[in-house]
This record gives sequence, structure tokens and C-alpha cells, in this order.
Amino acid sequence: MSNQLHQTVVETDVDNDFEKQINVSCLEYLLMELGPLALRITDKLEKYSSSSTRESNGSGNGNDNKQVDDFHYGGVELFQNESLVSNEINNQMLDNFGFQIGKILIEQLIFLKNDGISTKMDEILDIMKIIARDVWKMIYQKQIDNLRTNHRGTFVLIDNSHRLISSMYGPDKHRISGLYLNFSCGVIKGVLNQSAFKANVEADLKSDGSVHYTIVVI
Amino acid sequence: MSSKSYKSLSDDIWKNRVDKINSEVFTLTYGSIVAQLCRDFTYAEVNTQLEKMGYNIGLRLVEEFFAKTGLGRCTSFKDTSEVISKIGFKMFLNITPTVTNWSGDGKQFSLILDDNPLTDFVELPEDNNAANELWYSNVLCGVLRGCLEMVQLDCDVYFVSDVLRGDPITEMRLKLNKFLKDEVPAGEE
Amino acid sequence: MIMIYSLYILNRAGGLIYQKDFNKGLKKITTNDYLILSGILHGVHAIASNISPPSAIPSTIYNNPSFTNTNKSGLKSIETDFFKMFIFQSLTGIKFVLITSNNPISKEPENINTSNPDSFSSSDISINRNINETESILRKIYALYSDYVMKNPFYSLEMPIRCDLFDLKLTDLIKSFSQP
Amino acid sequence: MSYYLAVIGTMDNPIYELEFGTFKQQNNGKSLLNQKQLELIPFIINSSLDLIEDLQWKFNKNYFKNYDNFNNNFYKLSCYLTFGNMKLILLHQLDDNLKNDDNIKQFLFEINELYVKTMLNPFYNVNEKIKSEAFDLKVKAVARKYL
Repeated sequence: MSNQLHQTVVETDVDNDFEKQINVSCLEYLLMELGPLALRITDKLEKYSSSSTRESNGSGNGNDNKQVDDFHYGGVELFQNESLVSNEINNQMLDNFGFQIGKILIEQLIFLKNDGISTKMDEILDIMKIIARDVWKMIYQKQIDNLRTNHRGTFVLIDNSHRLISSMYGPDKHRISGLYLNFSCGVIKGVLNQSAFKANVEADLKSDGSVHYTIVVI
Repeated sequence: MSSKSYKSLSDDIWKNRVDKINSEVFTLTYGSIVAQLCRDFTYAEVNTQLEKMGYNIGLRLVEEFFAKTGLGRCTSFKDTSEVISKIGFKMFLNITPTVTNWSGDGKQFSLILDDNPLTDFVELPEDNNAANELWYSNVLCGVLRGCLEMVQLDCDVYFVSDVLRGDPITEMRLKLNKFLKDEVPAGEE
Repeated sequence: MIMIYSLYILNRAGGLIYQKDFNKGLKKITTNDYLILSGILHGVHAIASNISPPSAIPSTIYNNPSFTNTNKSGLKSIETDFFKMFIFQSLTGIKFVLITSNNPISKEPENINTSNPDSFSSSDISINRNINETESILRKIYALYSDYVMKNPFYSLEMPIRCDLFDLKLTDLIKSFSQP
Repeated sequence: MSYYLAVIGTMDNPIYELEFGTFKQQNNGKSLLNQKQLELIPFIINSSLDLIEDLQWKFNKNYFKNYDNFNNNFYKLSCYLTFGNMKLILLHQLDDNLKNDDNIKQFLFEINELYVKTMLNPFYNVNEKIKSEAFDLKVKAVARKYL
């Protein structure tokens, strides 16, 4: 679709509508802990279910006794656990965290932006602009760098530097960063869902470190 | 340092050295974490998970705290209490809890949180267990425990009451178990 | 104008978790030698603090916000005819070792303070304006460490640091100090 | 003067309902709706939802004043659509003495604000019934201001 791509320049527009302020670090630490947290939850849930199935078939895997939360402090040995990281439950969970947040954020943003005069927003491009500009700014303190569309229901949001992921290094980068990208995809889905659009959202980490979110409206 | 100069130091840090954001996304993110945990686990387990998450944050956040404040080791646990409330809470959450209820031996005190950005808009689920068992803001306990451990203070940190549960005040208790003198990095004194 | 050659970061046990050369000048040694050097520095630092006479350690320096180096009685610097080595230690026990040329410092302290967004300006607090340039660089490196290593979700505490963003910011920082 | 507020979810499910009276002219906010009316109103509101749906597509607006009536035009229905397509419906009387239109719009707008704040509660799920007493009090406080 490259020839038909139309580029939309994302304008700068910073609204400071909310009142209470905190240190941005608080949010950064929280977002960062989402990964390990999801892994710990998944591990716990798996243990619950595996302990019940084990009783039924009478055989146990020795590794199951190893408590995932007894890790060395810092908590990221969890990321080395491949089967845990690729477990669908985490990804679902992070997607869901994002979804919940996206749903509420958009409602808030619209509310604060329009003084309640008109909340109708039928153009999906408007929603995309809000995601690229306002939603991203609220969560990641930066805007999406580039928004493209073929005007037929496909949008590509390009983030040149995802704070959590761009600091990563090494061969595991792709595997692990998926956790955090699921969160971002969830946010986009949440916003769209609340705006009455259903869409498939996929994130792709490019070799130059940029993240491409491809959104296909159903 | 006197409590007054802690205040002016923290005001200065908050004004000049902290990137500020509106608290909503933070509050929302934390809320969806707690809500998710409550769906999957008992409230006791939720408390544990929140504390654990906070602990991991604390281990890291402590470096930012020292890098940005330039503070050295506290001279006493009393001093520590002032630093936590007037500088720590202030520079991260922009609140200054009151330090009070010192125990006779000077090893325990309480922090009273008049304002708590984590709980804005939150109402606990109607079932009675939540109001009796869930410590919604338990992440804060973990953060403090993690930070203090990194400066060789072995502490217990826990909530005593929470306005979310219908209590009149929100009170955190800090109890110093041991100052791990042997683990203090060499060269400090 | 001093030249910054190299930075080592040592974890609390004295293990080398980061080593980077910024400017040519120092000879390379083997990885193993870097590890040995770190271990020795860590050891000498500790021993130095053990043999310090207790009465000589200044206590007023505590809580001086312009002075985050909690390395008081340990090995602080090594000087040869060809380089200077400074050891900075955070309260959490992380050591930052900076190796520079040993030319005299030419920058005015005032300049450092105004160009430094991280400097303290509160009037209530007496500020030690006499921070030397190295101390100021090390303080900023510590800030970068807290921002870009500690906030990397994939970094395990005490383990070797491999963070693109940290490398990048560090290089920028060193460059800004190297420019005349 | 009596009012009846209903918040209708995205699946036409009522998630909140409250009857109250005016607070103007030393009134105490008690509604004068009788039992029979109270039983009828939910049905009236429900059957008006199709109307809103039609209007919504026709006019691309989010506020519809007096879009339907009840008791031979004695009661009117006005509706405010939130961004997430929740319907905030107010049953009210016409009153020439009041700047009724503006006030009703303002009232519904502030109810929307309350609703957005409710959404911020992590334990609240969209389309779930709002049961909190605090919400009742807040609605009444808004009513006191405008109705």
C-alpha cells in the first residue's frame, strides 16, 4: 500500500487539563513493573492449575516446585524463563491492562477537551490523531512520530523510540519486548473500542528500534 | 539537617529537578493492576503481590532518590523519617505525610497520608472482605521496604488503616528491625 | 580541559558491570585484567577505609546536597604522570570509576553550575561551590545510571549493564564535557 | 417539580436510576411522582431508546432535548450521549420560569462528568450497575445546582 500512503503530520498540542501532579518516574516504574508482575501472576495461576491437574494424573514436574518469586532482587530473571514469557496468559493480561486504561483515558480526554459540548467523533482519523498525540503523550510523555493511513481502514503509527524498549539490548530484545508491546496494543484497542471501532492491532519492532503499530479496522 | 531545610530542599527538587505529569494515568494504571489481581487472587495474596511489586520498584527508585537529592546517610532513624516524608514522598508523589506516633524506643513511627494519589476515584468493591482484607496502596509499603533495605535498614512497613476501608485516617507504620551495619559499603565513614 | 578516558562501574561486591572507553589514550587490557583491576580497586578502597584514623573523617560533609559521593575514607583517587582515576561511591555501594587525563581543570566552577540543569539553587542550603569538574561529571553519570539503567525493565540489579540508551546518554554527556 | 434520571448502558441496560424533585423555591428535593408513574417510567424510557438511536444517526449530535414525552406532554425526556455511547436520560417537566433547557443540558453534562469519574474507579466495569451511595449524593448535589 506504500504508494497510497498518506502522511499526516502530527501536530503538537499539549493540554494540561488535569490538576494533580506527580513525578513522571512513578509512572515509569509502574509501567516497567507490569512485565514482571504479569509473569508472576501467570506463574502463580499456572501453579494453581497444574497442581490440580497433577493430582489427577499423578505425575509432577520437578521444576514446578521452584517458586518464581524467589528470584534475585530486581526481578528480571523472570524474563529468562522462555515458556513463561511466551505464555499467552501474560500477553493477554498486558493487553488487558492496556485495554482498560485506553478505554478510560479516551473518555476522559474527550470529556476534558470538548467541554461536553460535542462528544461525537465519527471520523476514525480523529481518534487516531488523539491516540498519536494525546494518549501517547499521557502514557509515554512523547507523541507518536508518524501516522500513516491508506484511507481504507488501515493505519500505521510509528514510534521511533519506545522508552521501555529502546533501552534494551541483546538477542532477547524481540522476545521480551513483546510483553510491553502488548500493553501498547491494548491501549490502542481500548481507545478504539470505546469509540465504537473494532480493530486488529499489531506491533512490530523494527531493526532500527522503532515500533510500527498496524491497525486494521474491522 | 533541620526539618525546615529538608522542606526547602524538597521544594527545590520538586520545582526544578522533577519532570511532572498529571497523576491520572498513574492512578489508572495502578488501579487496573489491583483490579486484575483481585480477579485472580485472594485479597491476602493481592497484598503480597502489590508489596512485592513495590519492593522491586524501591530497589531501583532509591538510586534516583540519591542521585537527585544528593543526600547522604541519615544520622538517625528520626532523621530517616523526616527524609521519607518531606523529601521521598514529596519528590515522587508530591505529598508530605505527617510523621507521628513514635514508639518509646524510637524504632517505630507512623506516616499519616492525608492525600494519596493512588486512591483518587477508588471505591472498594462492596463485598465486606475487601474492606477488611485488601490494602489497596500496599505497593507503597514495598517501595519503602526496598529503598530502606538498599541503605542497610531492615524494616517492616505495613498499613494500619486506610480511609478507603472507612477508617478515619490512612496510616502506614514503619518498624526498624535492624541496622545492618556490616553491610554498609566500605569507605563511608 | 581534562580528557575523559574511561568509565568503570562496579557493583556492591566489586564486580565490574560496565566498562567503556570514551577517548583514545589508554591502552587496552584484556577483559580478565579489567576484572582483576576492579577487584583490586574494590579491595584497596575497603582497606584504605579500614586504616583511616577515625578522628580524621569529616562529619560535616554529611547531608551536604552538593556532595553525593559517600566515599569518604576509602580510596578516592589514583594519580600517575599520565592519568587520574577517581572513585565515586553511591550510598547503595555502587562505585563509579572515572579515568581522566591529569591536566589541570580549566573550567570555572560558576560555569559548571549555570550550564548544569541538575545543580542545586536553593538559597537556604549552603552550596559547596567548589565542586571540581570530575565530581560533577560523576554525579551526572550517577543520575544517568538511575534514569537509564534502573528504569530499564530488563536490567537485573548487580549484573553487567547492557543498555543502548544508557550508552547513548553517557556518550552525549562525556561529549558535552569534552567540548571546549 | 419532579425529575427522574436514568443512565442506560450500551446494551440498553439501565445502570443507574434516581427520582428526585426540584430544590428551587425552598423545595427539599422530594419527588412527587406517584407509585404508578414510577412503575411506568422505566418502560417509557426503554421504549424511547429507539428514538434516540434514530436521532443519533440523523443528526450527529450528542444532546437531544425533549425528544419524547410522557403523560400527554406533561413530562419531557431529554438525553445526553456520552462518548462511549452511554445514554443519560432525564425525565422532567417544562417550566417557563426556569431557563430549563440550559439547566437540563448543564445538569446532564455534569452527570457525564460524574460518570467519567466513576469509570476511573478500577473496580467499576462499564455497563455495571452503579450502586454507590456516594454517587447518589453527588447526583443530588448537581441537581441542587441546576434543577
